[in-house]
Amino acid sequence: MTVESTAARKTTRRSAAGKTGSTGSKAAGTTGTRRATAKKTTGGTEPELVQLLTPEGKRVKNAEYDPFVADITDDELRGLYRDMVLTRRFDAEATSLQRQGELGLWASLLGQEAAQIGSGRATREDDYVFPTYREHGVAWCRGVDPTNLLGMFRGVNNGGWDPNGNNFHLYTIVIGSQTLHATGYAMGIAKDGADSAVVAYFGDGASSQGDVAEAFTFSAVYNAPVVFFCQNNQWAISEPTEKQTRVPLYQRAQGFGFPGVRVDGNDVLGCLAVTKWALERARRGEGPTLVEAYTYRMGAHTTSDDPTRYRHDDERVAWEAKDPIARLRSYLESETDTNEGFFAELEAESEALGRRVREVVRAMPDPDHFAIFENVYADGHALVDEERAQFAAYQASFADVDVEEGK
Amino acid sequence: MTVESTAARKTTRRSAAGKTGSTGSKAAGTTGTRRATAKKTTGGTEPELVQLLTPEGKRVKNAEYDPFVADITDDELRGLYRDMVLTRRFDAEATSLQRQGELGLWASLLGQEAAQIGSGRATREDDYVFPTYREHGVAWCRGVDPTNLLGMFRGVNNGGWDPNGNNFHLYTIVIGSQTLHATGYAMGIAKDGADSAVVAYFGDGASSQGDVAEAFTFSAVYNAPVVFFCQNNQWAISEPTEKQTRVPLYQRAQGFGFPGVRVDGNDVLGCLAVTKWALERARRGEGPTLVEAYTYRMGAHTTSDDPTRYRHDDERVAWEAKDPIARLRSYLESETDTNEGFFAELEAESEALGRRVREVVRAMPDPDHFAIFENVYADGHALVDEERAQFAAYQASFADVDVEEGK
Amino acid sequence: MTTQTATSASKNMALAKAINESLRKALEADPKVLVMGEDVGKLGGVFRVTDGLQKDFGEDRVIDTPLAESGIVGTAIGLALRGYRPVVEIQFDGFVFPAYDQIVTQLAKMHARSLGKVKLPVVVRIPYGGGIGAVEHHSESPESLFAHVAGLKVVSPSNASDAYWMMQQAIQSDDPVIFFEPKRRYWDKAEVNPDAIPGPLHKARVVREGTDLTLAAYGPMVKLCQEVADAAAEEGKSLEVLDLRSVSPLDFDTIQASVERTRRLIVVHEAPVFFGSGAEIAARITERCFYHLEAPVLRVGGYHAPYPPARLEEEYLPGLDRVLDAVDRSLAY
Amino acid sequence: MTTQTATSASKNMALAKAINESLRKALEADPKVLVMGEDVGKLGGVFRVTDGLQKDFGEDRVIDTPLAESGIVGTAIGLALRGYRPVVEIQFDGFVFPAYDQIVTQLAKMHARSLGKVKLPVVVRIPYGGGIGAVEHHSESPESLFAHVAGLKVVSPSNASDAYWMMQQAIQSDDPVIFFEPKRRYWDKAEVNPDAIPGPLHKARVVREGTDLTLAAYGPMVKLCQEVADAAAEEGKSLEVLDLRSVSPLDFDTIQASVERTRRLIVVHEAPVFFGSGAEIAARITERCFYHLEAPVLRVGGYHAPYPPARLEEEYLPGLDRVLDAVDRSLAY
Ligand SMILES: Cc1ncc(C[n+]2csc(CCOP(=O)(O)OP(=O)(O)O)c2C)c(N)n1
Ligand SMILES: Cc1ncc(C[n+]2csc(CCOP(=O)(O)OP(=O)(O)O)c2C)c(N)n1
Ligand SMILES: [Mg+2]
Ligand SMILES: [Mg+2]
Repeated sequence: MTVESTAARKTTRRSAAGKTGSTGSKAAGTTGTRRATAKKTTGGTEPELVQLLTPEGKRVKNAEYDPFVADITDDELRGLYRDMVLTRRFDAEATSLQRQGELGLWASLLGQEAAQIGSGRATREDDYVFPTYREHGVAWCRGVDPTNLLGMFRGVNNGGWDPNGNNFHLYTIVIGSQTLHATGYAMGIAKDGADSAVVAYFGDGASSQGDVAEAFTFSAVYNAPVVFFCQNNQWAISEPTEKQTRVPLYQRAQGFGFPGVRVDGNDVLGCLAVTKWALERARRGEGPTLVEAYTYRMGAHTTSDDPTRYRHDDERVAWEAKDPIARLRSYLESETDTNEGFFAELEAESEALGRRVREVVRAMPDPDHFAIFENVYADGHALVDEERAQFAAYQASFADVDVEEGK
Repeated sequence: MTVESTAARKTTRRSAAGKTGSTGSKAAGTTGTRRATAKKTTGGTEPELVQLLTPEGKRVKNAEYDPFVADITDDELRGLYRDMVLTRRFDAEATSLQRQGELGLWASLLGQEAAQIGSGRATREDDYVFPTYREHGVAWCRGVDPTNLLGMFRGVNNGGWDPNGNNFHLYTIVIGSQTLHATGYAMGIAKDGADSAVVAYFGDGASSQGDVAEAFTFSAVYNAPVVFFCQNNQWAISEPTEKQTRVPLYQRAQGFGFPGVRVDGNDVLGCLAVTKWALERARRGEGPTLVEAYTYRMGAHTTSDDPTRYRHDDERVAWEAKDPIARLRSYLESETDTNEGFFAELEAESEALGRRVREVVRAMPDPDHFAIFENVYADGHALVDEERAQFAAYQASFADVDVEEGK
Repeated sequence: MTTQTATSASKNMALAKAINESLRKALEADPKVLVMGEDVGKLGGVFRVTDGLQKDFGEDRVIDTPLAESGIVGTAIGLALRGYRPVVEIQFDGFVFPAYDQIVTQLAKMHARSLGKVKLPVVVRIPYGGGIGAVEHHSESPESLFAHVAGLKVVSPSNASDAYWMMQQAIQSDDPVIFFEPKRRYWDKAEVNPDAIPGPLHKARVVREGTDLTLAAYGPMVKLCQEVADAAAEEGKSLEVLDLRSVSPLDFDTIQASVERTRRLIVVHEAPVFFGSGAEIAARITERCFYHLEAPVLRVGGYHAPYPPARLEEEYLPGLDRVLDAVDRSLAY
Repeated sequence: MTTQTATSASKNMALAKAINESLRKALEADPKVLVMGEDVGKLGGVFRVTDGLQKDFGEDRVIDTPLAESGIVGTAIGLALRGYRPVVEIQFDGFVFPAYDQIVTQLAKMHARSLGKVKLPVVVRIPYGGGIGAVEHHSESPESLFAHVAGLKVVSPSNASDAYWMMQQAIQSDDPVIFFEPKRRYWDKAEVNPDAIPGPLHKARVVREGTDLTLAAYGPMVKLCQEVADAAAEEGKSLEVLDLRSVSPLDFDTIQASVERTRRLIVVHEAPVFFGSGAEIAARITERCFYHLEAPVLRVGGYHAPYPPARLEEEYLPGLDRVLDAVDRSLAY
């Protein structure tokens, strides 16, 4: 399986938009051949894809990005593997907790582990991350306790962790909005003279939002140290990426004056290298970068979704062959002295994680009723106080009744 | 004066953003050399500029765009000249009417006549135009009576013409919004199977609005027959274009999957040719195009603005040498048999237009008070009826008093 | 709000299905009608309201759009200028705000701006309200934010029959209509008679007659008010229930007529009380019925707080007990 | 609303200048304070409210932004997350809507969403209201659209001294504040004493005491109400005038106290009456003062119509005669 294999499916599907004949027309010129010299395997109009590890687990050389993973140790590779396995396990546990009624909803990251672990592990502690609602793997890398992610899906809160605890912002559901917050945060870093950087996650669907374009504009104009990390998982609920763009998304950046790169989003090493490269640019004061991680949403959009209504299963099957975890395992098994013990231990750790998640979720108490009125304002608000008091009196009236009725 | 002369000033000023070092970096690659083969005069990082008529009035050859003005007659050239002169005259008249208190505000197009007349004359009767608030020259080309443009600036209405009368939409003040209306209209044209096209005007400042990016996305995805015509007049009130982008604006299009071209916005022939090219692409079903007309706002943003607070006069002086009208006059005088009589007649016509505008404006009645309640809804609304009735009763109460007091 | 003629065409269907049928009828009747939005095509919308429409009317008329609400409404305006009648879907209440500028600044004002030359027959469908245990942004009731804006009409059906007919009328209207669909009633069934003659779109309906107090509501709260009236009846209190159906315009005449009889009014909505519909109704009805009211107009609605996480929504939303409590307070005057 | 201590520091200045001075003071006092917006730098804003600030504090703190309001507010949120206190300017009322989503969905809710972990001390300055003969979108009064949204505070000063102090307090507030500046009063002068001790930000002020009726207003309408009171006094009517100063929260206690004395209330604002502040005030004050009111609370404000062209604004806006007419109507009860 070659490089094309990861992108091949798209070429066919994109032909629908291609019927217009204008993409790659004379006037659109060199679009898509921006870094044509770097890779010969991607021919003609096929957009270039950075890939360091093939679906078969073969390491391919890449002059540009190899330096960013040059001194990675086997232990670190096993660490990435562990991250992906545990993230997937956590995700599966959450999905089944939803089925059991413990969660109201779950947005699975199945298939996107490499994009998230690769980019997440590229960040430094002082960097700041702005996720969408699906970055469970990035949260893991940032050290956010996975059970904290479940509160909002269980319906006990709208965001259950301190963003400043791990420099990992709350999940943002309204798509695209967080790219502006990330840009502003990065502007602040630059003002502070720090060399930290920011990663803003968003999806292929979100790329159409005006806010994302404005984030590109602001970050370019202020040269903000932000990496825009787009997980193109091919789908925005039921809409394929052709409904958002007729050229590869990474090319969007160029017209705003900063570079864009497409990386194999199922290649954890590639994602790590490209994100490191982009973060180092940011730290050096070279401004924003767009990384498009080309990956696939293996499962439903959320547990409320039924993908059989809009996509063929053979697509998913084809992508299974490019599984991010399987390919790193092949590599570990063939190129390192990782022994069975490692995998067995990890399996046990995985089981334990699943157990812990189940237990914590089931024990998660419902919030106190008065939480409705908490934190609406930092400095208080007379009306909130008034309504809280009325609510208390109203609640108390039932207590009275209960007492009267001898309950 | 060569091609560079029109763009030279920018190179220096843009260096502020250039300090970041990332524009044109290795990764950003071929940005700016998209059509490097077409013109050799623009060297290195200098963005390419289509120009058919130099500031000195010399006709330069351009293999790509000459065909679109190949059969233009001397009479037609004189027509373009006349359009520009009358538009400028109308504009000057409006400015002085504002000073005299007849208008509350005026947004002058001084300096942008070529961009507007060139693009405006490229449109066909069945095309549809969506202007900003400054497209007085385009309105002229579309056959809108110039005095109708003045109503909103006088404060007697918020839009004083029937958009469908000349396929010229109302002025849109909220910047960028109209690009989406234009895109939707163009989608409708495509649905109807017509071969008309749409031109959406916007400014360099407006290019930062999310709506413009969304218009690019929708038009590309639906392959809508729309030409985005950006008059980059270097300023958005007090902000130079560097506050909106760090690369030339025409390059924005590429990342959305359609071509962008920069044309000398003070060259009416260039603007005509490039817009015709773009419109023909649209008619052929090849989708959207972005045209950046590189021009200059010679006057204040509006009559409320004082540009001396934020820009040096030498900039304006430098641009005066590239005046769109002067260069066509040079050409007419040296390359055609346009005689003095033509210019003299035009001067008289110009005077007459000025007179008519003055007279019409001064005679423009204030709207009836009840106009407040008119056209709020097409099908009526109970509350509007109720408020209208109350208003009538209230007005009538004064009439009563007047009568009582014997007035 | 229909005049039921006894035909066999009458069908029992869920509210969501009624809207689906209504859209289908409109698409059939007028080739200019379009349906646009995120996931409205192949998926048929996240609530299946547009189920099967793309299959039957094609991608040219039932359009999956890019994920950009401002773009959806902005291009719908352009399509309307070209003579189309777009019905756009905003996937959830909380996602309408990226389109807010296009709605209040362009959609609402273009008719007036053009001195009546331009008409924008655009319907913006918004599934709204809570009670379905959803995550943030999926349970809001922003109708006030549209009703305050002149140029828009704002309606919300409470049952399948109204949903069917009001959608027909909204699409036929030459004004922009913000059509709030009570998502937690999507699955509630009622008789829909496609041969009926519907009453006016903006007229309120007396759902249940009563003598002691009037409950006024729209959308999802109408059913609750009926339940309240049932419960109150058991205690010997006779409550009148009004389904307002339209938030802009509000049918003050019908409310006034009712209050002149019952002398007491409670307005119930999910939206926060502060600056909510209840405020406008209370202010105007108090002015109109100053000498009739035996008690101040009371309001039961959301608190001045962001819509809470799902496990708290029952406390946040008006429920049977909270409305009954207000009834007691009103009757105590 | 200040406790004037007699110092020589007191200066007579225009409202716009007072805000300028206040911003200057905040920039001096706290290096985390930023000023952002379109044309706020070299130009000093289209109303010169930020005049000279960029020159003195540099481009890093007084920032000319790209022309994208959602971007301005969105990046201000990010800056606030980083510890900055941005004061952003929206150039005119009608241009706030592209930022509406970021304001109501993010700025307003992030504190609650984070269970109090995140604070967003962002001030959004909006020159608002009519009366200056401007073109469309430059004369609107959208305060209701923000007051309905929990998580935001909404204030509007009526005079230079309040403008100075309320801006200080808004910047110091850890909550987002929508700061509506009455643009037609920008040039009105008053004494500003930078040594005074300001009262609370959200407290209303009795501008003028009276016994027959209360006029409640904020921002540009306070001056009008004072003129109305003058005119009424000549006819022997004693009107009390309240400057509400804050629209969210509303200081109902002060209004109630006044109405319990005068027994009559008229609310005046430029914004359309329908779903306007007057509705909320009328509803709540009627509830609080049901047995005190001799007349229904009346409202004088804009009509349910887009803000009209300049030559009609005098008819559209509440003016002396229209308020006096309402006074007569109220007293006639
Ligand atoms: C502004 C807005 N509109 C609509 C939605 C509803 N919605 C939630 S996720 C989603 C699809 C997003 O697709 P994409 O950006 O590709 O991210 P993915 O879900 O694939 O990770 C939509 C339409 C939303 N959350 N926000
Ligand atoms: C959404 C919005 N924000 C702010 C303004 C105020 N404003 C009017 S024109 C203008 C500058 C626009 O610059 P540009 O797009 O370059 O057009 P130009 O005026 O130069 O023709 C601004 C900021 C507006 N009209 N709309
Ligand atoms: Mg996706
Ligand atoms: Mg400009």
